[in-house]
Amino acid sequence: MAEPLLQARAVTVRFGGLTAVDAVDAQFHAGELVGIIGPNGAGKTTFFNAISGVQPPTSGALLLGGRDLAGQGPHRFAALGVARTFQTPRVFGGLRVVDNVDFGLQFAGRGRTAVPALADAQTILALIGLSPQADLPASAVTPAQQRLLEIGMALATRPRLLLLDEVAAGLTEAEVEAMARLIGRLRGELGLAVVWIEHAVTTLLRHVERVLVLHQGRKIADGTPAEVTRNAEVIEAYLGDEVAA
Amino acid sequence: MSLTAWFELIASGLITGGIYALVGLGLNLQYGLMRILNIAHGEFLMLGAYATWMAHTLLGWSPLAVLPLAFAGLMLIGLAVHALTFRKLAAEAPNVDVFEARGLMVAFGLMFLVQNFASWAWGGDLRGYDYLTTPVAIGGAQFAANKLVVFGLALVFALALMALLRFTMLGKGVRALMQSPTGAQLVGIDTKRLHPLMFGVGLGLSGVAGCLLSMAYTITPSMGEPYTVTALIVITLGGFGSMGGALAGGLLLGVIEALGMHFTNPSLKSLLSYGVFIAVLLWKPNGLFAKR
Amino acid sequence: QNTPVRIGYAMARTGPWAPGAQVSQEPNYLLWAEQVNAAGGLDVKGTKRPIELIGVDDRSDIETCVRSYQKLMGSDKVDLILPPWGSNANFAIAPLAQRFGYPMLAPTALSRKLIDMNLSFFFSILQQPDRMMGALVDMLVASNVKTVAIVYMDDLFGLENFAAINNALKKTSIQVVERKSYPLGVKDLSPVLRGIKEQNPDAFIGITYPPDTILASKQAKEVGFNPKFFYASVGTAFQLYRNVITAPGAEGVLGMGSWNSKTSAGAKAYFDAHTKRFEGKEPDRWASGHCWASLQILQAAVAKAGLDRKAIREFVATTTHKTIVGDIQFTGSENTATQGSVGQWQNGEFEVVWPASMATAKLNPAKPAWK
Amino acid sequence: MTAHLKIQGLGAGYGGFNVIRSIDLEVGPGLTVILGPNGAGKTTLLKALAGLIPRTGTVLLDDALLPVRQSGVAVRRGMALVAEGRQLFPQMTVTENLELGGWLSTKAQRAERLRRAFADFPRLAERAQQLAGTMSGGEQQMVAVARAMMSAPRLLMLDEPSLGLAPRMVDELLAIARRIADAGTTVLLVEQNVKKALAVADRAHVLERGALVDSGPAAEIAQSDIVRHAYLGVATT
Amino acid sequence: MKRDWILLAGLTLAAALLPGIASEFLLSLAMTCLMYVALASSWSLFCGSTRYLSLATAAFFGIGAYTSALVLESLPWLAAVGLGALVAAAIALVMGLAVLHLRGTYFAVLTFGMTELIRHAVTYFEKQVTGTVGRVLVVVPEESTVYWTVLGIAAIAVATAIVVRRRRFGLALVGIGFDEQRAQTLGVNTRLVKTLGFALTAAFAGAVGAIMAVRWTYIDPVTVFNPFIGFQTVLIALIGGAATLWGPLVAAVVFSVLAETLRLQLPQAYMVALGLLLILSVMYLPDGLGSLRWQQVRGWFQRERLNG
Ligand SMILES: Nc1ncnc2c1ncn2[C@@H]1O[C@H](COP(=O)(O)OP(=O)(O)OP(=O)(O)O)[C@@H](O)[C@H]1O
Ligand SMILES: Nc1ncnc2c1ncn2[C@@H]1O[C@H](COP(=O)(O)OP(=O)(O)OP(=O)(O)O)[C@@H](O)[C@H]1O
Ligand SMILES: CC(C)C[C@H](N)C(=O)O
Ligand SMILES: [Mg+2]
Ligand SMILES: [Mg+2]
Repeated sequence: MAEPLLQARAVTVRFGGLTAVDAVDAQFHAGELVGIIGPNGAGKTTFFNAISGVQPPTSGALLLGGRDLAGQGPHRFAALGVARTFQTPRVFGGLRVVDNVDFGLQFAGRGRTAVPALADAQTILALIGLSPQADLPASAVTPAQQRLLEIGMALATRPRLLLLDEVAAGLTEAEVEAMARLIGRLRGELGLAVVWIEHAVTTLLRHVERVLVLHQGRKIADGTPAEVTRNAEVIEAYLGDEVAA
Repeated sequence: MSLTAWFELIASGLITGGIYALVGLGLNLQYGLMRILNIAHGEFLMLGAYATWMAHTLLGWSPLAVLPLAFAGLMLIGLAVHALTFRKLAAEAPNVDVFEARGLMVAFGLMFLVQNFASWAWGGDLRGYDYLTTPVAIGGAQFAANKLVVFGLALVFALALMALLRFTMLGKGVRALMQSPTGAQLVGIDTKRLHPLMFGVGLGLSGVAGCLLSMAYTITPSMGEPYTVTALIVITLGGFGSMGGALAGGLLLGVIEALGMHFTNPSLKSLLSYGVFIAVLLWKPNGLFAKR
Repeated sequence: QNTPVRIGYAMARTGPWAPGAQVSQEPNYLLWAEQVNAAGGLDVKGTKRPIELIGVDDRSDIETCVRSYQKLMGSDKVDLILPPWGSNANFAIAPLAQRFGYPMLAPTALSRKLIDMNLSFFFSILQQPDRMMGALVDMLVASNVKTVAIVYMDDLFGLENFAAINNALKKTSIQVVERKSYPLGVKDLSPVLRGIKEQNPDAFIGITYPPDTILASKQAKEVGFNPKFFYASVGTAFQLYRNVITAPGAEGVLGMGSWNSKTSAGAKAYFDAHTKRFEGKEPDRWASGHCWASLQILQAAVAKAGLDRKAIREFVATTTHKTIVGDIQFTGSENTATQGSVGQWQNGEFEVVWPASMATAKLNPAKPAWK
Repeated sequence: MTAHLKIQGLGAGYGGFNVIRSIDLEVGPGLTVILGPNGAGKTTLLKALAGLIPRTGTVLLDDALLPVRQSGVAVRRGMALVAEGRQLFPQMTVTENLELGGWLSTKAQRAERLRRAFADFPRLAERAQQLAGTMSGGEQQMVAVARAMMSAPRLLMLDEPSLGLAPRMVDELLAIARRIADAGTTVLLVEQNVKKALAVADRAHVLERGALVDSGPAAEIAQSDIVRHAYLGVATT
Repeated sequence: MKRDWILLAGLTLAAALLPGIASEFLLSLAMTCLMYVALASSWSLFCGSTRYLSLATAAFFGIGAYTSALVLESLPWLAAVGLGALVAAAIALVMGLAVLHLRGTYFAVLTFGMTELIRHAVTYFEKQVTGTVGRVLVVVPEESTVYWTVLGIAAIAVATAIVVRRRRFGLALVGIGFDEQRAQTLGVNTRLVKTLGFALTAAFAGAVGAIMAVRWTYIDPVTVFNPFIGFQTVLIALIGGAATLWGPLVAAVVFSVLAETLRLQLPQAYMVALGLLLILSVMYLPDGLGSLRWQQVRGWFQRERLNG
């Protein structure tokens, strides 16, 4: 198997006495679409924070292109092709939607050759379907649209690994489905590796090739959706009767 | 050094520290809780001081009798100032940072206003009076009676304020209001009353501080700035919005300064206090006594 | 004939310099102009012309002060200027006045460095540190003082006086038991005073400004420190001192002072006029008198030389002036005629007690306990 | 205890532009759910009712008029809203957030309800002293819901309370909402989790482009064409 | 962009013509304006976009002043000014590394504290080592030289602001102001950008301090580290609109001229007037003079016409 894009080794994040991420090992390969699920407070977001440099891990290693980046700032991760969205949108409210996307292009995105689909801010907005809102201030669009914009900003850094944190929250089931298709396209057309956290399990499991399940900070499963849905511990901790059907 | 000397030194540090804490009380409400960086804090304190000086020298009143009047008077001024300025700012600022910046400008304006008023009303001269300066002996050491009174009342006010904030929801309400105005509305906080009230009490407390300080120090229209700075240092040391912290921070600063002045050189005093201040901010930005 | 003589100045009416400026300086300017005008105007080489004072607030800010004088001398082209308050401002204005050729008789600038700049249009009326400290040391020696403790503040005034007193003490057998400096704006001197009290010196010498003079006095009382000689430099000569410390409390306290209403008939007239004009506000017993003297000198100069500023300068520089504080004569920029002196509170009046030639009362060589 | 809400000709929006227009709606005891696509105006409706934004038309709570833009009055009259975006106090602890939810209540009531909230959401009890802003997304949602319940409202409005909650938590939350409704509080729920919401609701309304397009008992609406196609969409196939 | 350059060139030219026609006093007033143009524009350049409220301007000003006082006798004028800028920037670099991780309130208070610390440290050092606190500046350049230099620095400050705004550097500063961590995740090395920005601001304050010191003949820590220099800079920048390019410049001129006019015309009440104007401007022009648009002015005007 080829060298993974990013490899997390025994990544641990502690807040005082609380271990939010507990010795998690994971690797993500180019072109993969991986889902992460787990109960509230399982450590999913914190794990994203760790592997994007936002929250330096208490211990463990983060190998990116052969180097251990643990403890380095987010801009280093961005420079090396890791892009992310935030669960609670953190767009630049005072800038126009299009300028938000442009921001990413100007920094991490600048150093990398552009695939045509990520050529400029307008193209990216077209890709995520926000062109009509391009000139509005980002604070004036709905939360759902801000989540889309988060994706646009992440794409603007022209990443190799895209981390999506509950981008489909608050969407109707039909809309979640559309989002899943968009994500599929990003992966397919742009060749990105995508890691996707979402509580809409039914849809998620239908689209990803592999799922990690976190529970109380630990990784309790890592496998194909079929494997995971049969895993008793996962059913017990998270799924309940959700995908029994 | 003898035991008495130690006692004397520490006690005098505590007394000065108590005064520092007293100076910080009002600003702690305004800035610590409400993010109004009232750079005119010292100026309002000066108003309290002048009021007391006038009442004492012209009418012969005891400064202690002026105390409640200083509080009430300044509080009324505070309510009026709030109604005229901060109410509009609070309603229109898109976020707290912007509110803070605009509030700072208004406070600058107030500073100009009050200073000018004072020099117009009382002239630029230094003023002062003699009240309760007789030394009182405690455990072999001597302290001026007025300083002890100031110290005692500083403790009383700090503790009363602590109790008020701890046993009522007022303090939490104001903090909540600053962190999320919408959230505050949602839980039914009467934002239109709580905000001015707290600001008014803050000014009232500067009036109290001014009243008490006029017993121990000379006053002029330009006396305000150093007190504003002291207040800022004290509340930062203790943690913004924490009354107990400010009290402890003030006392600590007083003692450090007293010891520092005794054992090194008084010239190093400012270097020392700013050094401590900066070290604390860098090491524990939430204040020395923050739980988190 | 009747065109007014325009005299401009900038003065601290607001800010930290105001307390000094509004006691020692600006009231005198106002009083003087009023008196002269009431007497028919300023005698300009025989013709009487009214004085028009153009005074602005310098906000205790040097840049504003500089700008104000540039306006007065450069744009408004006033006939004469009066100096601003304090050494710092005079440092900035003196070279400017030199360039524009305006004589400047500064009553509240006190620095050897300023004298050493050798500006021919600049005259400093107050006694310089070496004289004031020399007089103090002479007095201490004469009173058989063996030990002193010195406290001084960290600014030019403090350092120059500190240097001067050390110089003067070197020639004596007096022992210095403590030398401590403190920063401006201090709010607590009790740790220092307690330390000094332990050493029990015969004399305490504070090179202090008014707020600290009062602070040191109050705190000396507080800690029970009552040396035979308690000297605090600036502010002791103010009426304020008596108001705050009370007359019995002030008894015996020493400070910088060089005149009072007993000094001369002129001094008495001035004192009374001032007190009357400002509703009970007395001039201070040091710089105020010198300020008035500077105005007397200016007045005499204009009477003699008219508004020719070069001629005024010549007159000021070369004449021995009779003033309410005695004769004044300049060597370069320095007033070398007025001796250094020491004042002391006695029965509610700040008396000159040293040197004998200037004394208005006898020195009380043992300060009574604080009251 | 139960509240009755009567809305007539309600309009509301932002900056002069009306997002919702002349809505007539009655919300009675029990659990009522409002469905609708993104941007339909559901949030706008709830904000207007809670007095957070200006509105036109009349709103009667138990036959008494609710004033415009006076959220304080609404809360005092027994209304509580779990708002979009949660509106927590991020720098305050979970406990403090909850206590503030009971701003208008007595100390004893607050203590009692705090206990209940901690029982309903054990995770919050575990994290009582954590700053609300550092809680995970789902945990914050729990704080928001629990805070609204601290005022023991007679009318509880929930704007997408299941946002960011794990499936099991969604079930629990809806069960809690059902329980509250059964205990007598009128519950008005906006949900995107259509299937689950309809399963617990008594009545349902569908809001599209600012207007109500369908209303009826939840079970009926669940069978209606609009809902089956537009909201349950692919999921039903 | 082009308009900005033309405007700057025009203004500089106008200011350059002033010495020929203006009186001594006007020139002196112009100098004050230019001093605050430089201080406020450079302050806004960093603090306006990043929303780091720095109160350290007085520190850099003072450092510049002391530097020029120290070297003026041995170095040519411009070199002394440059050195003042350099030393201030160097100190800002160190200071920035220590404090720039703190935001908002803490940063403001901390920079103020550092200013005071530096002031007292300089005082103590001077007293212990050189035995004096103040310094007399004997070798001073011509008044006109001083004017040209402040003008130059002010123009460079505005030019820098124009350039930076158009560059990624400026965008990064803006991003930091909105959400620092978000900007990081989009690839901005915020620590570097902040430190450089802070040092850049400091360099201008240092240069201005170095220039102004010679007007005062005697400098001591109390005067050159006067916190009001910092306060006034912040005030002017905020009045003008710290996020705008021309706001601080306009405010520096308006404020200085207004304050001076009021001081001379209304000696008893100028601070009241100034205070009131300040409060009113915050309340009715909260985003600063720079946010004032022509339409708005026309709007007022038209409304007035309709009424009248
Ligand atoms: N700064 C912090 N301080 C203390 N605890 C924290 C902090 N940040 C996160 N936590 C805790 O760590 C745990 C993991 O949080 P995280 O946000 O990673 O959960 P999550 O899996 O993303 O949950 P959700 O699905 O609700 O978003 C939570 O219990 C949270 O409260
Ligand atoms: N603050 C605002 N300013 C301007 N327009 C707004 C604002 N908030 C919402 N809107 C607009 O109002 C419309 C309705 O928004 P609303 O939030 O009520 O929809 P919703 O039904 O709650 O959608 P969602 O399911 O996404 O939460 C949207 O088109 C939105 O763009
Ligand atoms: C009158 C003096 C005490 C003035 C003082 N020398 C000053 O520097 O400002
Ligand atoms: Mg999460
Ligand atoms: Mg909504």
